[in-house]
Amino acid sequence: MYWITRLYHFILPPKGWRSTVVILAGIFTGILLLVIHISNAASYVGDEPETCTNCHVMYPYYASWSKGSHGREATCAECHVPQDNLFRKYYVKGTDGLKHATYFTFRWEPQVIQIKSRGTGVVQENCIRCHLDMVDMVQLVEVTGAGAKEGEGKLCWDCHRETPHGSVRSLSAAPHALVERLPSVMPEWLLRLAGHEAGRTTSRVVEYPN
Amino acid sequence: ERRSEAQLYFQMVSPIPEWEPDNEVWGNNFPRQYERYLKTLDTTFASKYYGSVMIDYLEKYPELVVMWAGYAFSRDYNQGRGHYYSVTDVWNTLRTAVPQPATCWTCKSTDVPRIMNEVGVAGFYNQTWAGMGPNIQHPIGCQDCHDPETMNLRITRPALKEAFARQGIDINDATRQEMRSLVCAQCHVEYYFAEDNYLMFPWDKGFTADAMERYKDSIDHVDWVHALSRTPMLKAQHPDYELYKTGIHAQRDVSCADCHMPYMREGGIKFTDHHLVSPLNKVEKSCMVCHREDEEALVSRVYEQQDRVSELRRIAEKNLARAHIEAKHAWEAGATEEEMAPIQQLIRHSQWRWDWVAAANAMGFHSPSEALRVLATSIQKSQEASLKMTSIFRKYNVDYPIEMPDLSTKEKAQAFIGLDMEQVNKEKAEWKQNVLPQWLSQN
Amino acid sequence: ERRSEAQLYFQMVSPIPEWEPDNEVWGNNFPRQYERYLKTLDTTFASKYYGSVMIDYLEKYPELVVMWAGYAFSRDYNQGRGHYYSVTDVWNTLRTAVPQPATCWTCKSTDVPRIMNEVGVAGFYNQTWAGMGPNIQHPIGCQDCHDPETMNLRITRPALKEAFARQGIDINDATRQEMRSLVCAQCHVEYYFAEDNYLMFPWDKGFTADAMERYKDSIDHVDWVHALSRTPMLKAQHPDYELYKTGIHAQRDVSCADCHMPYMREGGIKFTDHHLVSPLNKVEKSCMVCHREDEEALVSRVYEQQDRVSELRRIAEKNLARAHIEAKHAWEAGATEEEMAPIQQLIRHSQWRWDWVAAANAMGFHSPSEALRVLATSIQKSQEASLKMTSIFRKYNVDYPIEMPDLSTKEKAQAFIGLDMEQVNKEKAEWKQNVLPQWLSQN
Ligand code: HEC
Ligand code: HEC
Ligand code: HEC
Ligand code: HEC
Ligand code: HEC
Ligand code: HEC
Ligand code: HEC
Ligand code: HEC
Ligand code: HEC
Ligand code: HEC
Ligand code: HEC
Ligand code: HEC
Ligand code: HEC
Ligand code: HEC
Ligand SMILES: [Ca+2]
Ligand SMILES: [Ca+2]
Repeated sequence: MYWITRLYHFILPPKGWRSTVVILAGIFTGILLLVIHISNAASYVGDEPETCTNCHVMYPYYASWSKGSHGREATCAECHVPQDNLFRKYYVKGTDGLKHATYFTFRWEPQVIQIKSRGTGVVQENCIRCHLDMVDMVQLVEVTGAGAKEGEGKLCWDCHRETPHGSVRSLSAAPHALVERLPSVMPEWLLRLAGHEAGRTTSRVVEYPN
Repeated sequence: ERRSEAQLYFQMVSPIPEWEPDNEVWGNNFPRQYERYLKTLDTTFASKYYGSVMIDYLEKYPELVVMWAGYAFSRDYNQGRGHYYSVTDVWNTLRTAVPQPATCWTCKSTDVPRIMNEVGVAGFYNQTWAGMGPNIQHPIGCQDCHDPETMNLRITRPALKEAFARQGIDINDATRQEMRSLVCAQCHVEYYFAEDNYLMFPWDKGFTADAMERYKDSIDHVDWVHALSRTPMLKAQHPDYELYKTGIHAQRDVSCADCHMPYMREGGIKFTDHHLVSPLNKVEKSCMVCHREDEEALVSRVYEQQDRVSELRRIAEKNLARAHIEAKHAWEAGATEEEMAPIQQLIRHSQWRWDWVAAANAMGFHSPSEALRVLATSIQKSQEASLKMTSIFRKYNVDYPIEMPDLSTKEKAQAFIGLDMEQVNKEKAEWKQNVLPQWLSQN
Repeated sequence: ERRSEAQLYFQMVSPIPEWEPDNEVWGNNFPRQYERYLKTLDTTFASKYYGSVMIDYLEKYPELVVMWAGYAFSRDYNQGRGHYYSVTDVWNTLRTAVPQPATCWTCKSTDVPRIMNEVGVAGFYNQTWAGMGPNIQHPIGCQDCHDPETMNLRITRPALKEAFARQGIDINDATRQEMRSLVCAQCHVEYYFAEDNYLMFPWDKGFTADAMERYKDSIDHVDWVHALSRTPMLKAQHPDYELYKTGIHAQRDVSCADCHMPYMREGGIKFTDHHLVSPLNKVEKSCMVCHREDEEALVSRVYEQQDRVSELRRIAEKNLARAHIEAKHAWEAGATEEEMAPIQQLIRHSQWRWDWVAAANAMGFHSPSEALRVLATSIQKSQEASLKMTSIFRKYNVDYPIEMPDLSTKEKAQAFIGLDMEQVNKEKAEWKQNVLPQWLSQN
């Protein structure tokens, strides 16, 4: 009890400052909550791939994953989160989640997101976990994320370069910026009546009078 | 119509008139692209061999002065800068102190499509450079690559369309990915002036150095007669598109825009980076999208390839300067046209092949192995020319080896070929003081 | 622990003794690998330039005969076949009809480690080829690359270990991925015989053609003196590993085994394909795992690169044959050693550089741009030699150009350099009838 009182008095700011501190703390808590809210960090607790797409920066990865064979068989978390024990699972999930949320909120993300070394190790483990039967007989079974960095074997996706996100990857890898205008479905005579030059939109070349 | 939804994004603040040359007007509608476009004003970036800084090629490789004796390039030749400088640099270059046709402006300004629409294509080409001057006010920009109504990419320079048409290809059939290179191929290509200074691309027998050489031989094309070797020479100009076409990236459908105009994101909006510049200025956005190596590894691979090309390039230049000077001595000793003809043919082809790689930007990176192959054949041909000339020296009793002049600086080389640079510079200064201001006040 | 799981698989049906040369004994434990290994017997596959078929290089490129005048290679030189033929081909080649050291066997048989263990390394090298012959019974196989107890990869040829040690590198520190190339680098490398025929790799100044050239010059190494040009020559032999090291695949950590021994699948089990052969024989397993292009696109890119290298290679060969023949005439006209020395130096370096690319397998594919660069410098040097010789012909009043003999076939070329092939073939036939059967009956 004594120690609790001591602690209470220790953190308690000096008299004149109390209201300021309370207000500041309130602001910070508010910002924190806002950040958590905006980033939907809470959804990280689950395993649904859809939660990853809370952030539009994850769209290209979601898109590439969902179109491949793993899109039917393996969720994001099954690759990107440790599956060997619960403690590690939630530790990695938690720290990664907070980091991503922070980066996202402050727009720190680079154009080309690259997996970090811890993440590499986790994914490699998971590839082997699922495909153990297949790689059992070759040295691949011993390759780890850290080992591969030192040249101790190649990572699975050094060869399987398109698995699962494809080899062309960036935040803009699935661009919808410019959608080409398709030829009009309206009959040409109608367009002409309306004052449009027929076929105009498909021409790629300017014609000059000569 | 449901489709119009897709166009929502392009609802313009203020519609852009057809033929609008002013980039600012376009920029009102597309501030992101315009802002990045304005970055081409920046001349600070420098890589190992390129960048946006000015590089005086004649200073860097003085042999070029000898190789271009009798041609305006021996006065002045610089590494290109950003699109924003396209008109300024044409004003500045000493190459425009000799009479040039209006065709020179074709690849330099957004005013060109407008004027071509007014006076016709041939009508544009057959004017003079100086006569057209006052009409050219805007540097390269939106109008050159875009349809103002839809913002679709489109070809505004007829030479490209015509070159494809001669091969039976309708450029309207180009895919969208192809268009992302073809808009560049309007300008970043080898060209020549045909009758009445009509702009032509020499692709009728194919895109390679060898095929274009055959084509130019077949029409007896001559860009100038060399002042020392009296060879009917060819000049190659920036065959960027053609060399790129032989490389692995083109084969894998990577376009110019993929590397030089990568997508970028600002907030939730993706757009094309209109800061056209060396990709080594933005490796992360450009190369790393496809290559998961770190920046250092990627840049060092580029330099490694460029170093190889540079090594051969320098050999070729030394060979060629020597061959021209030897030929001069051969003529002076009394060699006949008949004796010199096969030698001149070798020099012509050798220099063409060297130029085909040297004039192309990127020091061969766009297709390292083709660049090296072509340079190697250039080396072989110029040495074969020197070899043949030894028989002439023997016959006419000229001491061999021929003593070479000091070509260690641009000035020495220009003095050697008898260029009065003081005069040339003076004329340019006068022109800038007297004529240029009038052009500028026209608009 | 996962490790032990992995090792479970390696519980051998019958343990393999240390130094076991017989592949069948290993094969009892590892039927999948052994079965595929036996496929190296197949000689049907042919690609554009390589494959497992026999290709008579002298027939294909008759200039080589002249380039190797005075050296056993001018008698016989074939494109390599599968590992299974390594011993047979050494028996067959006409190059072993001249006296050779036991060192020749080093890269040909699983018996080598066993014998080296018995008589020591130097003790092995300083015997004769013929003396060692009866002990060599098994072709290249498991023993050469594997530890029989753990099946880990290991280096069995001391020359590789020693070459790295001289650079201060302990090959025991090699990573797993490196080992997947280093086992090949035991044999697929440039080598030379030092004192007492000790096998050495000339890497002390670096791995490139230029660096090895400097190294060999520095120790005044001479493989043979050319019979026509009297040049102290260098022979390059299969610098596969060294050329590969300069290429993009090595830079991206792709190993020899990744392409030549890709994984294959049998049901749910993955294992390493021990059918060592051109990857063009299995593009789908080899290249296509990393490159998602169709087979045709990949193969055509390989051929495109090879065609470029082949073009320069042929130019270099014609230059070199000419230079040797010209030098012969120069000597005959009375040229002095002093006059010829700089010319010989150019010929020596030119041929070394040509050979460095030509002797390496894959026609440059392992590193196209380095191959092309090196060939281009070869071209430059041989032509520079010819150029210098014109002064000699002039001085000694020899007609120029020198008339070239007909080198259109291997036979004509061999006749030109004065090789009595009938005699050589007869001797070989006799040896095969009289000596070889004794060797075979020893085991
Ligand atoms: C709050 C927005 C957001 C959400 C939700 C999100 N991400 Fe991310 N993610 C980011 C940002 C921003 C980065 C870039 C961070 C960096 O470069 O370090 C990133 C990077 C990554 C990386 C590579 C960097 C590393 O640490 O290895 C992986 C893998 C990843 N995310 C997986 C996921 C998965 C799986 C989910 C769903 C469980 C997910 N992300 C949900 C924003 C998010
Ligand atoms: C089959 C396993 C697997 C699944 C399922 C998977 N990923 Fe990945 N992910 C990988 C691998 C492997 C990499 C590393 C790629 C590299 O470094 O080239 C990666 C990398 C990433 C990165 C970093 C970008 C990069 O290129 O390094 C992000 C972000 C990411 N994944 C998000 C996701 C999201 C979101 C999902 C689900 C929608 C998902 N992943 C599902 C295997 C997987
Ligand atoms: C959760 C389990 C799981 C994980 C983790 C996993 N896989 Fe798979 N993988 C599968 C299943 C199931 C299939 C079969 C899918 C099918 O046949 O459609 C498959 C198919 C494949 C295939 C063949 C089809 C293709 O898409 O190319 C490859 C290659 C592959 N996986 C590699 C990897 C790699 C590399 C990783 C790690 C980056 C990985 N896998 C992680 C379950 C997994
Ligand atoms: C694979 C990527 C890639 C592609 C595709 C590509 N380039 Fe390049 N380009 C480069 C690199 C790398 C350089 C060298 C930059 C340096 O050395 O600073 C370069 C240099 C240039 C330069 C000189 C830049 C400067 O700084 O002066 C020009 C001009 C150029 N390229 C035009 C083109 C055109 C036109 C195309 C298409 C026909 C094209 N490029 C296609 C990567 C590419
Ligand atoms: C209308 C003609 C034209 C078009 C179209 C054009 N260029 Fe250029 N480009 C030029 C000219 C002219 C210069 C040199 C300007 C100068 O030096 O004054 C140049 C310079 C460049 C440079 C050098 C920039 C620097 O910083 O040194 C790059 C890179 C480049 N262009 C790439 C491209 C690409 C990629 C495209 C197509 C997407 C393209 N260009 C389209 C005419 C054009
Ligand atoms: C087919 C298009 C085209 C035509 C026609 C053309 N140029 Fe260019 N010009 C370019 C491109 C592309 C560049 C930038 C690339 C480079 O510098 O290699 C350039 C660069 C330049 C530069 C800046 C770099 C330097 O060389 O100093 C000048 C000046 C120039 N051109 C002048 C001229 C003149 C004068 C003519 C007429 C004789 C002309 N151009 C005709 C396309 C063209
Ligand atoms: C040298 C050629 C070139 C010039 C000059 C140019 N653009 Fe572009 N622009 C492109 C290319 C290439 C694309 C990509 C089109 C595609 O992917 O289909 C593009 C795309 C666009 C888009 C579509 C959205 C996007 O970002 O992808 C807009 C809007 C645009 N440009 C505006 C402009 C404006 C405004 C200017 C003048 C300031 C301009 N452009 C000058 C080549 C050019
Ligand atoms: C849109 C995708 C894409 C972009 C952007 C791209 N590349 Fe590539 N690159 C490829 C492909 C595809 C290959 C062929 C090899 C393969 O299939 O993996 C390749 C091959 C290469 C090679 C091997 C060829 C050689 O010459 O050794 C290098 C190096 C390289 N790229 C560097 C770069 C650099 C530097 C940039 C940026 C300036 C770049 N790439 C941009 C897709 C791309
Ligand atoms: C990127 C894939 C790749 C790598 C890595 C590679 N090679 Fe090759 N190799 C090839 C190709 C492709 C050929 C040409 C085959 C042909 O033309 O049929 C070839 C040809 C060969 C040949 C001649 C094959 C024949 O049919 O006669 C030999 C021997 C060889 N390589 C050895 C090696 C060695 C040793 C290494 C490592 C030091 C290596 N290779 C690394 C792809 C590779
Ligand atoms: C003990 C020496 C030795 C080792 C170790 C060795 N090779 Fe060879 N290799 C040879 C010899 C000798 C030949 C030619 C045999 C002949 O032609 O009789 C050869 C031939 C080949 C061929 C041509 C096959 C064909 O069908 O034409 C290939 C491919 C090859 N080796 C690749 C490799 C690779 C990859 C490795 C390593 C994984 C390797 N070799 C290790 C000595 C060796
Ligand atoms: C350092 C290892 C090494 C040494 C030492 C070596 N070889 Fe080889 N040999 C090879 C390799 C690797 C190949 C296959 C690659 C090739 O043919 O280029 C080969 C191929 C051969 C071939 C088949 C192809 C042909 O050239 O006809 C013969 C025969 C041969 N060697 C004979 C010899 C003789 C004789 C000697 C001694 C003078 C010798 N080897 C010394 C490694 C070696
Ligand atoms: C020219 C070198 C070479 C020869 C000869 C060779 N191997 Fe291998 N072997 C390898 C390489 C490389 C690996 C892959 C090892 C790794 O990735 O760590 C391998 C792997 C193996 C493995 C591990 C499982 C697998 O498939 O990856 C076994 C078992 C094996 N070899 C058995 C044999 C047998 C049996 C022979 C004789 C018939 C043999 N090897 C001959 C180079 C060789
Ligand atoms: C050195 C290259 C390499 C590495 C590293 C590699 N693989 Fe593979 N993998 C291959 C090749 C080659 C095949 C195709 C074999 C065949 O089809 O015969 C393959 C096939 C597979 C398949 C079957 C694919 C199908 O289409 O059905 C799976 C699953 C797989 N690998 C998983 C993995 C996993 C998991 C790892 C990492 C532990 C891994 N691979 C590492 C080269 C590699
Ligand atoms: C283990 C993976 C792997 C294997 C197996 C592989 N490559 Fe590559 N390849 C690469 C990488 C990595 C690059 C460098 C470009 C990049 O980063 O994408 C490359 C580059 C290339 C290039 C571009 C360089 C050039 O010279 O133009 C070609 C072509 C190529 N590979 C062909 C092949 C062929 C053919 C094979 C099979 C004989 C093969 N590759 C096997 C990974 C591989
Ligand atoms: Ca520039
Ligand atoms: Ca072979």
